[in-house]
Amino acid sequence: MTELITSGVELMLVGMGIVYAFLVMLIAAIHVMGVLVSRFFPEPSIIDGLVVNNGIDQSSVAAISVAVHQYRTKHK
Amino acid sequence: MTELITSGVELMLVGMGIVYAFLVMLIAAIHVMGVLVSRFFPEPSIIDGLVVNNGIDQSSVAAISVAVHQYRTKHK
Amino acid sequence: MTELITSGVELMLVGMGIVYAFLVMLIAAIHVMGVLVSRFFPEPSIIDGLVVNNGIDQSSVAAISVAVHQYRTKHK
Amino acid sequence: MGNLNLLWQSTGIHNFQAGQVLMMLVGFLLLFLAIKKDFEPLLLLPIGFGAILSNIPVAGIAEEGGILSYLYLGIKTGVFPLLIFMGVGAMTDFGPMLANPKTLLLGAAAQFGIFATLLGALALNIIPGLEFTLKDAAAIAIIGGADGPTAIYVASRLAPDLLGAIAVAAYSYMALVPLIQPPIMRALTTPEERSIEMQQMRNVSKVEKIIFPLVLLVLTTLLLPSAAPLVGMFCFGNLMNASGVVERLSKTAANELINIVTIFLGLAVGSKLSADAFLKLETLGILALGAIAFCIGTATGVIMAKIMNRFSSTPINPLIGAAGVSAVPMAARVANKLGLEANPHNFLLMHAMGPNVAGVIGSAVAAGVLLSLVH
Amino acid sequence: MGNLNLLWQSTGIHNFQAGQVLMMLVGFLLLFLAIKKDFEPLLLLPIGFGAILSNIPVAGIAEEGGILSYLYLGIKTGVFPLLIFMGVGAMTDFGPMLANPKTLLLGAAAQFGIFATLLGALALNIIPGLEFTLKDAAAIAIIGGADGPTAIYVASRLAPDLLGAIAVAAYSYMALVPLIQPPIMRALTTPEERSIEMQQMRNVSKVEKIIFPLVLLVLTTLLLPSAAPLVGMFCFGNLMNASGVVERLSKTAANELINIVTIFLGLAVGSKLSADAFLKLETLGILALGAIAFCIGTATGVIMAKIMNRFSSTPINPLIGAAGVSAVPMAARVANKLGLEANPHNFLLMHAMGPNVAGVIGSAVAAGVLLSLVH
Amino acid sequence: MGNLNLLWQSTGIHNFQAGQVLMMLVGFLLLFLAIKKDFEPLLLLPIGFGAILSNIPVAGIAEEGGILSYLYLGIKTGVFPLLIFMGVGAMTDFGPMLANPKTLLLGAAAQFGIFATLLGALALNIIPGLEFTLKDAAAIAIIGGADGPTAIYVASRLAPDLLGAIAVAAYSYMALVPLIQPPIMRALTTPEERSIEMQQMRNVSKVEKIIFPLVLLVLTTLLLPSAAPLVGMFCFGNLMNASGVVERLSKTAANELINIVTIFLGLAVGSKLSADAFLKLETLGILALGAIAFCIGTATGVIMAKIMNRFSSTPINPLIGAAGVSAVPMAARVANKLGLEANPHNFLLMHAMGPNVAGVIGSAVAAGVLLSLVH
Ligand code: NA
Ligand code: NA
Ligand code: NA
Repeated sequence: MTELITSGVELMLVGMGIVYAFLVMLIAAIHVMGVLVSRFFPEPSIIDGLVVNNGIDQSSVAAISVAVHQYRTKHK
Repeated sequence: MTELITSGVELMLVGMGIVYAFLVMLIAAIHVMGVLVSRFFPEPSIIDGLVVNNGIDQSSVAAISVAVHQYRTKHK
Repeated sequence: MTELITSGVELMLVGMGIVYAFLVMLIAAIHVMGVLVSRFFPEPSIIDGLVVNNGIDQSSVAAISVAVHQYRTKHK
Repeated sequence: MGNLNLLWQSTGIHNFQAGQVLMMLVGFLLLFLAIKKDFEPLLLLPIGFGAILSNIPVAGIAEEGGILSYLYLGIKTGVFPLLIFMGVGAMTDFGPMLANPKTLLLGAAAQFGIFATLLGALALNIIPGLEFTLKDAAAIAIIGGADGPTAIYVASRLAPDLLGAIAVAAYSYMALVPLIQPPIMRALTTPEERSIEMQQMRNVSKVEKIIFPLVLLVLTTLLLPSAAPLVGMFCFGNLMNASGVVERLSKTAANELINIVTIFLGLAVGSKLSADAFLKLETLGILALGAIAFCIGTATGVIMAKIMNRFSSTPINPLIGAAGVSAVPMAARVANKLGLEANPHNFLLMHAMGPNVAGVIGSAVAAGVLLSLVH
Repeated sequence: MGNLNLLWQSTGIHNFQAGQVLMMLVGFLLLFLAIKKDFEPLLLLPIGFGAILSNIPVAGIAEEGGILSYLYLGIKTGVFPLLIFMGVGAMTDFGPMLANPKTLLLGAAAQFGIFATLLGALALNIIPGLEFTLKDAAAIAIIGGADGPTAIYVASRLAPDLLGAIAVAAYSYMALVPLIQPPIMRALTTPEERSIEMQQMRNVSKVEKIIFPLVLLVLTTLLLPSAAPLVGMFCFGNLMNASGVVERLSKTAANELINIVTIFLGLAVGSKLSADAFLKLETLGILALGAIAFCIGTATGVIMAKIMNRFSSTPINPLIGAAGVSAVPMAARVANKLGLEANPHNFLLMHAMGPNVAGVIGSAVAAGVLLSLVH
Repeated sequence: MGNLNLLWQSTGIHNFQAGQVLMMLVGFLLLFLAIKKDFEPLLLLPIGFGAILSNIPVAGIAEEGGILSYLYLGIKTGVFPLLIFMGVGAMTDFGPMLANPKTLLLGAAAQFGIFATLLGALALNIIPGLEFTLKDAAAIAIIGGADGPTAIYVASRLAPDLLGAIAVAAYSYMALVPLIQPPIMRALTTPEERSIEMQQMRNVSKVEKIIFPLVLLVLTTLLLPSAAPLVGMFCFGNLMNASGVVERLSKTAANELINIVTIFLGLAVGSKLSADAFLKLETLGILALGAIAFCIGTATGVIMAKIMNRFSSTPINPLIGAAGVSAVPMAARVANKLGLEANPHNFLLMHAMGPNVAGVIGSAVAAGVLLSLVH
C-alpha cells in the first residue's frame, strides 16, 4: 500500500515534470518556428484579401451563385 | 540470368500482344454495341432536353440558385 | 414429414399469437404513453411555431421552399 | 509458346462451366430489372453485379481471399443488415402510426403471410427432390415480411445456403408490389369500401416520438429478446433522428453509412448466387413461396381492416390494410393510388404509412419468434 | 404447448437479472441526460443505448457473436479513438494558441488534475473493498484530461474492465463543465482579475499552422514516443486541414468518418456497461475521483494564470486558465461567459481557445507518460 | 529516479536508429512535395505522414497491434485498392472513348512502358547487389501503367516488400507528368502535327454508356479473368454512375467512401516505408525504372498515333497519344496545353480523355497478364 502510494507520488512528480518540460519546449519551438517562418515566408499584405469582396455588386453575386450552383451540380 | 531475360522478353511479347488483342476486340465490341444500340434504342431527339428550362425566366433562376446555395452552405 | 407439418402448424399458431399479442400490448403501451405525455409534457401551442416565420413574406418562403424542394429531390 | 498456352488455360472461355454462365445471365437479368424496370435498384443492382463477379471463372472473387469473401463477413456476423436497419430507423417517422395505433393490428395481420408460407414450404416437401428443413422453411417464410434487412438477417442465421435466393426473392417481390397487390385488393373490397375517407390524424408531439422507440425496445426486451438485435438497432436509429440532439449522427446513419453498407451488402449477397446454391429446384420453390407470401399478407391485411370496421366507429379504409406487409413506402403508395381511383378526394398515403411501419415492427417480431423457436 | 413454454423461457421477464435491470436504468438515465439535458449527446446517446442493448437478457448483443462484440474490436485495437482524434485534429484551429504560446503553460498546469487524481485513486484503496492497481489508477486519472478519445484510448490499454465507467464519467463531467467550473473560478479570482481585458491577438500565418503539427509530432517523437499514436493521428488530421491541399479528405475525416466512428464507439463503450463491471464500489470511486479531477484541473489552471501574471508584463485573465482542462469548446465558453459577467466588454473566447487546445496536447502528453511508465 | 531513467530509455532520442531518421526525412520530403509542390497530395500527404508515423521509435505504430498494422490489412486483402478503383469507376465518363473507339489503340500502345520496364528491371540484375525476381520486376513494371490503385494492387500481390517504393514512385511520377511528358512529346512531333485539329465528337447515348461497362466486363471474363477483380470493381462503379438509378450509392462511392479508403490506404502504404524496405539499392532502381516507364509509355503512345495517321483518313493529333499512359486527367491536360501552344484554336482535352481512360483499361489488362503469368 505505502509502496503503491510512493510510486504514485513519484509518478505525479515525474509526470507533471514531463508535461511542463514538454510544453515549455513546445513554446520554445513555436517561437523558433515563428522567427524562421517570418524570415523565410514573409506574410503577404492582408489588403490583398480585403479587396476580394469589394468591387462586386449584388447582381454579380447572384450570377456567380448561379454559376457555382451549376458547377457543383455537374461536378458533384 | 539469361533465362530470366528470356522469360522477360517472352512476357513482353505475349503481354503486349494480349493488351493489343484485348483492346482491338474491345473496339470491335464497341462498334457492334453502337450498331445494336442505335437499332434497338434509337436516341430521342435532343430538342426534348432543351425545352425543360424554358418556362422559367432568368431572374427566378438566380433567386432559386441563391436560395439553394444558402441552403447548401448551411446544411453541408 | 407429418411431424414437420405438425411443428409448422404449431409454429404458425404460436407465431401469429405472439405477433398479435405483442402488437396489442404495443397499442396499449402507446395509449398509456399518450396519456402520460399529455399530462407531463403538455404540448406548447402550435401558434409558437407559426410566429417563427413571420418576418419573411409568404412569396419568398414559397420560392425558397420550391428551390429547396427541387434541390432535395435532385440530390437525394 | 508456353506462356500463350498458359494464358489460354487461364481464359474464361477455357474454364467456363455451364452453371457459371447461367448464373451470370441471372446477374444480367437482375441488372436489367434494376436499371430498365427500376426494380429496387439500390439492392438489385449490387446483387446482380455481385452475382456476375462471383461467377467469373478462375478469378475467385467470391472465394476465400477474394474481395467478396471479405465483404460477406459483414453478413455472416449480422453486422450489415443490422446497420441498414439502424439507417432505416433513422429514416422512419412513427408519427402516422402513433396518431392511429389501431393500425398496428393491420401490421400484425399481414404477417400471416410469413407463417402461412412457412407451412407451405414444409408442405412442398412432398415434391420429390425438395427437402426444406424447419430452418429452411422459416428463412423462406420471412420473405413474406417484405422487409429486406430482416429477411437477410434471418436467412444468414438460419439458412445461409438459401441466402442468395431469399434476398433476390424478397427484393424482387418488393419491387413488384405495385403489380402484385392491386388485383388482390380490388378482389377483396367493394368500390364503396375503397371510397371510405378517413378522419384527419391528430398531431403527434415530439416527446411521443422520442419515447416511442424506447417503449418498443422495452416491450421487446420483456417479451421477445430474440428480436432485440433487429428491433434495437432500428429503435436506436429512430431515437437518434427523433431526439434531434445528434443530427450529424442520424444524418450520417441515414445517408453515407447506409449507402456504404448497402453497396457492400448487395455485392456480398450476390456472392451467394453461385450455380451450386441457386440452380436448384429449391430456388423455384422459394420464388413461388415468396409470391404466395406477399399475396397472403396483402389479403389478410385487407381482411383485418374489414373486420375492424365491423367493431369500430371510426371507419378504416380497408385498402390501407394491404400496406401492413411493410414494403415501405411502395405498399402505402399503392393503397393511396387505389383510394384515389375510387374517390378523387381520398388521400390515403399518410393513413397507410401507419400500417406500413407497423408491418416493419410486425415482421421483426415474427423474425424474433422464428429465431427463438427454430433451432 | 411445448413451443409456448419454450417461448416463455426465452422471454426477458423470465430471464432478467437484477443487475441487468439496474444497468438498463443507467442506460435510460444516460439517454435522459443526453436528450433532455443536452449532456454531450453525441457520445452519451450511443453509450446509453449501447448500455441498454448489452443488458437485454438472452439476446447476447454484447456477447461473442453479437454486433456490439464486433464493434468493440474497434476499441480493443485502439483504432476508433485514434480515428476520432484524427477527426478532432481536422476540426482544430491552433491559431489562437500559436498567437499566444504562453497559454500552453495553462494547458500544462491543468493536467495536475490527472496526477492528483492518480494519487487519490491509490489513496482510496484504504477503503475496504476497493483495490485499484496502478494501472487502474492511471486509467481513472486520465478522466482529468477532460478529453474523451484520450480517456478511452488509455483505459482500453490499461484497464479495459473500467472502460465503461471511465468513459461515462469523462463525458458526463465534460457536459457538466458549465456547472462544475464557475464556482471554482469565482472562488479563486477577484472581480478585478476577472475583468482583465487581454490584448488583441496577432495574426497567425497559414505557413505556421501547417508547420506546427509537424513540430509537435517531432517533439513527441524525440521526447515521448509513447504519446505518438494519439498525438500523431491528431497532427495528421490537423495537417490535412491546415495544408488545404486535401480538402476532400479533411472534410470527410471531420464529418462522415468521425460520425460513423462515433456511432460505433459509443455503442461499443456502452457494451462495457454490464452489471458485473459497473455495479461495483469502484464505479462510485471513479465517479467521485473524476469530479475531483475536473475541480483540481480547473483550479490549477486558474492559479497558474495568476502566477504568470506576477512575472509577465502582458496581462492574462486568470479565467482562461480554467480552459486548460480542454473539454473543447465548453471550457472556453465558460471562461468567456464569466469574463462578460465581470466586464461587458471583455470577450475572452478566442483567448481561451489557446489554453483549451493546449489542454488537448497536455492530456495527450500526460497519457503518453502514463502509458510508458505504468505496466 | 527509476522513473526518470525509465522515461529516458523510452525517449525517441535514446532509441532512434539512423534508418528511421532518414525515413522520417523521406516522409517530410513527401509532405513537402504534396503540400508545397501540389504533387498528388491526396495520396502523397497520407503516405508521407504514414512514413513518419511508422518510423517513430518505440511507439510501434506500424508494428503488430499498432493502428497502421490494422489499416494495412485493407491492402493485404486487396480490398482498399479495389474500393478505390470502384470509386474511380464511378467518376469516369467513358463518353469520349466511346465516341472515338480507335483511341483505345493509343491506350494499348502506351502500355509498352510497362513491359519495357519489366525487361529493364531484369536487365538491372547485372548490377551487383540488385536481385529482382520476375515477380519483383512485374510489380515494378506496373508503375508504367500510371495508375495508382492498379500499381498498389499488383504490388500487394506480387511483391509486398517493394510496395512502399512502388507506390511512392507511381504517384510521384503521375504528379510529374506535366514535367516528364512535354519534352518527349515535342521531340517526337512536328509543329504541324501538333496543330492538327480533330473532328468534333459524336454524341454518345446513355444506353451505350450503360452497356459499355458490361461489355468490358464480359470481354475480361472471357479472355483474361485474372484482371476481373480490378476491371470488375471499376465497371461496377461505372455502371452505378452511368445507369443513374442508384445515384445515392454512386455518389457515396465517388466521395465519402473513396475519401475514407484513400486516407486509410495512404497511411497504410506509408507504413511500408520502413528503413529496411526502402533504404536499399533496389529503391533507386525502382525510381529510375519508373521514370523510364513513363517516358517509354509516352513515346509509344505518340508514335502509335503517328502510325495510325498513316492508315486513317480522319486525322489524329499525335499529342493525344501521350495521354494513353492514363495518369487521369493530368496527361490529357498536358496534351491539351501543348495543342493550344501550337494552335490557339486546338482544344484537345476531350479528345485526349479517350486515350486517357483507355490507358486505365490498358493497364488493368496488363496487370491481369502479369498476375496470371508471373508466379
Ligand atoms: Na413486414
Ligand atoms: Na486535457
Ligand atoms: Na495506364
